[in-house]
Amino acid sequence: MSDILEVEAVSKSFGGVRAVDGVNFRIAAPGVYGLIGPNGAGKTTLFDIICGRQFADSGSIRVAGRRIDRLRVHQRTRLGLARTFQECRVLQEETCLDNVLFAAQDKRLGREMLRTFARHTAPPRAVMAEAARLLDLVNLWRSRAEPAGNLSYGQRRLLEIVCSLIAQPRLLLLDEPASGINPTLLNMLRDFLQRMFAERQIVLVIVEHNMEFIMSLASHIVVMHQGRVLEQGPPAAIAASRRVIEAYLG
Amino acid sequence: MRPRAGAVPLATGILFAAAVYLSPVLFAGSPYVLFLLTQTLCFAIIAIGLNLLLGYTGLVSLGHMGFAGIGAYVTALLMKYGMASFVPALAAGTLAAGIVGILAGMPCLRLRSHFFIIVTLAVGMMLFLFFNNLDWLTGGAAGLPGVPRPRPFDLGFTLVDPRRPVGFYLLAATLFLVVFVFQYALVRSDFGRSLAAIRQDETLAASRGVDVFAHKLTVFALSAAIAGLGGALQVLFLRAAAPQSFGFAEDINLVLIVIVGGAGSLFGPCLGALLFVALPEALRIADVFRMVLFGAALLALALFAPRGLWGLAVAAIGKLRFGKSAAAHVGHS
Amino acid sequence: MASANVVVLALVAAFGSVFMTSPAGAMEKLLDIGVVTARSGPLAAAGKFQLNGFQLAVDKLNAGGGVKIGSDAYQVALKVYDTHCNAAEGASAMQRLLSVDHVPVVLGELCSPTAAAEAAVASDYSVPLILTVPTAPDLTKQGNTFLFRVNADTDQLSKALAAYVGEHHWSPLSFIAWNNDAGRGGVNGMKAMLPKDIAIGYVGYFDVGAVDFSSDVTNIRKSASRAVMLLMDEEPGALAIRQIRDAGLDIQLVGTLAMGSARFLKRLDAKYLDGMVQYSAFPPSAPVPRIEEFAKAYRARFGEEAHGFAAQSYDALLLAVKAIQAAGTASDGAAIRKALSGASYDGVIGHIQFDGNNQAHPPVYVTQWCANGTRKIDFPADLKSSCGTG
Amino acid sequence: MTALFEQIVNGTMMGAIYVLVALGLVLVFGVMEVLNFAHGVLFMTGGYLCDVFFARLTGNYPLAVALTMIALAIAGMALERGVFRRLRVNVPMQIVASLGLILMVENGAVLLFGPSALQLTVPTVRSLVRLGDLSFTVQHFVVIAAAAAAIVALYAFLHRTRLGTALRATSQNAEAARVIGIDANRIYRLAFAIAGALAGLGGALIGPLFLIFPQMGDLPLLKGLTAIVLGGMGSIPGAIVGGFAIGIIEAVSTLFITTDYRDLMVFALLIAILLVRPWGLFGVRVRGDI
Repeated sequence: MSDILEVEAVSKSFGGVRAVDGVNFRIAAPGVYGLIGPNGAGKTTLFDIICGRQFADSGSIRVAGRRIDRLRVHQRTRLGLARTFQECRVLQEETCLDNVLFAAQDKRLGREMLRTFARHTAPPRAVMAEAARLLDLVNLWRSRAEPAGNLSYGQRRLLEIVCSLIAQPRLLLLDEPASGINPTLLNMLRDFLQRMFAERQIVLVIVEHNMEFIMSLASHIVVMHQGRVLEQGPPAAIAASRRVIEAYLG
Repeated sequence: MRPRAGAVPLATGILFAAAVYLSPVLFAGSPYVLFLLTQTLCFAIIAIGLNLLLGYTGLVSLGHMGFAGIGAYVTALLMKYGMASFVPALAAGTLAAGIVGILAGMPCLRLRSHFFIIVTLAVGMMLFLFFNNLDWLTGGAAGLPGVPRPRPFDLGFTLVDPRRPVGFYLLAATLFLVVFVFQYALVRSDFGRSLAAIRQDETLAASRGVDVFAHKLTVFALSAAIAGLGGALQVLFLRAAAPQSFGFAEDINLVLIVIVGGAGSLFGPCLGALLFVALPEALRIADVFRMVLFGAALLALALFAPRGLWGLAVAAIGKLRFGKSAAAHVGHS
Repeated sequence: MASANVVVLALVAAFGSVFMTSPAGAMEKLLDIGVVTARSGPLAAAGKFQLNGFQLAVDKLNAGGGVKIGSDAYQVALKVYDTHCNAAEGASAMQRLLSVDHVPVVLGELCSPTAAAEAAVASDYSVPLILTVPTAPDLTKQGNTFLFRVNADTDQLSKALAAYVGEHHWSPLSFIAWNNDAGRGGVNGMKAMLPKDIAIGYVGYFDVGAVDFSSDVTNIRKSASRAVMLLMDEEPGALAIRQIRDAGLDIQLVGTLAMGSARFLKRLDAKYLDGMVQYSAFPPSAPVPRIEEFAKAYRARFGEEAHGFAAQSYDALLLAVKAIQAAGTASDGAAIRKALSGASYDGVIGHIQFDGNNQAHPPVYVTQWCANGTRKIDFPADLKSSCGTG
Repeated sequence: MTALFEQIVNGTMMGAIYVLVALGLVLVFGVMEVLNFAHGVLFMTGGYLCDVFFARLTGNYPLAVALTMIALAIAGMALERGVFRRLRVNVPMQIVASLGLILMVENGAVLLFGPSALQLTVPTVRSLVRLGDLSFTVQHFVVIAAAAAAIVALYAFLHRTRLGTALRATSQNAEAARVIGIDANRIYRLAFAIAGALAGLGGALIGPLFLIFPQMGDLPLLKGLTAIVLGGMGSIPGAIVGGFAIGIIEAVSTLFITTDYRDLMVFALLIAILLVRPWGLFGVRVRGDI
């Protein structure tokens, strides 16, 4: 049985600066993983490389044993890799519900074209029910007919995460989910993520600056510094690590 | 249950189809109006083609009359030299435009927004050069006279003769309605949703699993093919092909038809086509001063009616009938 | 979306009401003649000459008490529509002239592809369309019996000039031509007519609106051509000649009818033009009484030298009216068509008689510029004259 | 060889004009992601204004050119304020607005100056430079020199002044520029002013050499657009290299292919290059653009 996510010797330079410098780590079991590090540690670049927004100069990335580092974004998604964006992206013109249903839709071109002139184009009942349940969990069901662009920033965040989860990914990467969210919504977010993890037993990788949030959520933390993995382990060990503290202070 | 963006009630659909089909009866006494309406339908088909791309996918192509020209010239040449009858010739023209669309789309679609606009403009001008310069094939700049109209169709109960004004109108109306329904089905389908996602946020669409390039290429080809169909119909209607009908000025005209009419709405491009066929007729003796005013009107429209005239008209009437809240709602349809 | 219903209905009604109305009112005793031309865009200048010709003919008819058809007397009026040289707009203008204005005959047009679309409509309504400017030879070879052309097509125009070039052995011969129907047709016509021993040096096409001829100049120099033919209008023509001479290229210039005019001289010094030859369907200062008379009338009315397009259009209108009178009807297009095809008419541009394709064969001239800024006729030989008469 | 030399001179001259147009387009695009398709009418207005200032008012060509540039800088600022600032996010309506402007200004020029082209004769067009068999007008070299001076001045401005640096900063990262307190609207206005002045310079230089007419800006606009795509949208060195490259390539290519396919040559080259480098010759690969 191969690991769910395997990052091996990944490097990426920008004009001579090594943003990511031979990073290795493996995620073998389901769990909530935190990826942290001071500004400029290379977290975002690594995140982008895993999601396919940038290509690594060298190294390999495997999901469930399959190499994905040369695949395009949508191909990675179809292999069960989902993500959210730091800047929070939803389809602003569509309603909340349509956002979720779109995320659940089978987007293979041939299938889409075949369905275009089919008699029944409504989404399957199970998808509809799951969409309703998830939206309700984050308190968005009452805003389902509202265009996503009208929601508050925090609500859009929650919607984005619901959209990512409805496609049943095996690996969900969240890019700073806690940033810009008020404390009430933050608690809701934490509860929601914990509940989803309990239900689905998938891998959640969270890049985060909010230490309190990540430490309370993650079971395992990876710390990056100057493009390398500095330390990894359970939250308590990380919090006690001298090297980590030095990196943040230095 | 699922709220459908831009759903058209059956009543509106039937009313629209009836209005299209009954125009020959309504304007029986005025072949001139029927002639203009036929021209409108030809343009509306091309505009619907562009609307799929520009309105629903958010890709502004400035070279679409080139694809219309491919359809037009392929069909016209096949018919003029008796190499194919109407239906295969029209199919060949449509298909050829679609294929050229794929070939042109492959390099163009690697580029985004403004880059894409400029490169499609270049493609349109390159296609025009072929229409204008290949004297031995297309008749060159002097045009291709003597393109025949299709032969009569026997429908069992009646004979439709496209060589007569009413007959051609009915042919054009049928093709127009087919294309309109195609547009309707496409934009409401899952494929249409993926296109809408691409228009709103390409990066997000890709991360939701949409193969952005393949989707764009498909809609580009469909859009070019529909434009080709409209171009073919137009040339058969006029019975002569002229390169200038597919040149840069017409490209601009087409983009205006779609945007001014209301890009991304079902009826907007049809309204635009009606307006842009009617307007030059109303201003038949357009002096320079009126062109200045027309320019000012376009500028005002760009600044104050971001969703085009269709959006403006529907919002205004909605406001009259239902008060303010309805008008606000219509904005998202 | 219910409001969409209202919009759809309102549009149908509005569209219908705008275009159903034909101009009503007292129209008795007025003979409307349809005219299609370009009044805006790059061909507006050519359209002006064409319209001037029609206007002059109408003035002449009305000054003489109008036209008698059968027992009724009519005043003649023009119904002019701008086609912008656009095939679709040309066709719809024709449609309007024939089904709303009900004119007995339509005249004019500048662009060949537009004329092709208009000719089809003319045939639908069995009303003659008489072209006075477009030159594509194919136009009158489509078997459309309602399409007539009074002016010479490019093959006819090129014939005399091609022979002239052969006689002087200007080989190799180069071309700079508009990349439109007039330019491309002109080059093809000349190529077909030139004697075998004349080599083609270089052929350059440019888009309407282009102003830089440096590439053409370089290529002509490279091809060691002895002459260059300019197939374009006055404006680019003057520019091209200026650039050819400024680049130090000493070469025989050959031009079209637009370049044998006083207007053309005004754009350039006489030294630039000295020795240039051009074909012409209408040399405005020729010592031919009918031309002299027309040139005088034209100058009196419009204050400038007469133009070939005007002369061709003037003749076409008078010929059309004559055919209407001969047919004795201002409503039966087929009868007028018949009268036209049998007509034999001596106009300003010469004798007009239509062949089996309804194409006329007016005389064509070759004129040459003199050093003092006047012109002389060089062809046909019987009109050969001295400077100041071309 | 003579032909090649002659075409390189001619190509450099036209290329210089394309560069002036392309620079204006790229400056504006760089800071506000707006493509002004009506840029050609600024160029055309430059030609007409130069005629007014030279033939009807001052009789001094350099002064007329300078006045033209000032007038068009003001016109550019007005365009920015009145039209394009409001259309930053709506690309289709940028096109509609541009077309409206084109119709208004081109037809307005016909109303004011009549339908036939103006011929503006300045001393440098009258005098010729002989080089062996060849001969060029002095204006050819004036065009090249003036464009070169404008490019140098622009570089000095962008790299040596605070305002220029602010403009570059906005172009590279609008968000960061806003954070450090650069007033974006002021930068937009500045970009449009420079773009207007450069377009006016182009029109005032080329007008006397050829003709001044309503559509005189169309072709330079088209080539300027091609140049900025070729060079990389948003890249100033790209616009310069792209402009000169297009001028020289289209001039030299006519030695091998007929002129009616000249544009085909340029556009095919453009598409070929974009297939290899979709971000243009000098453009920067944007994050996520793969």
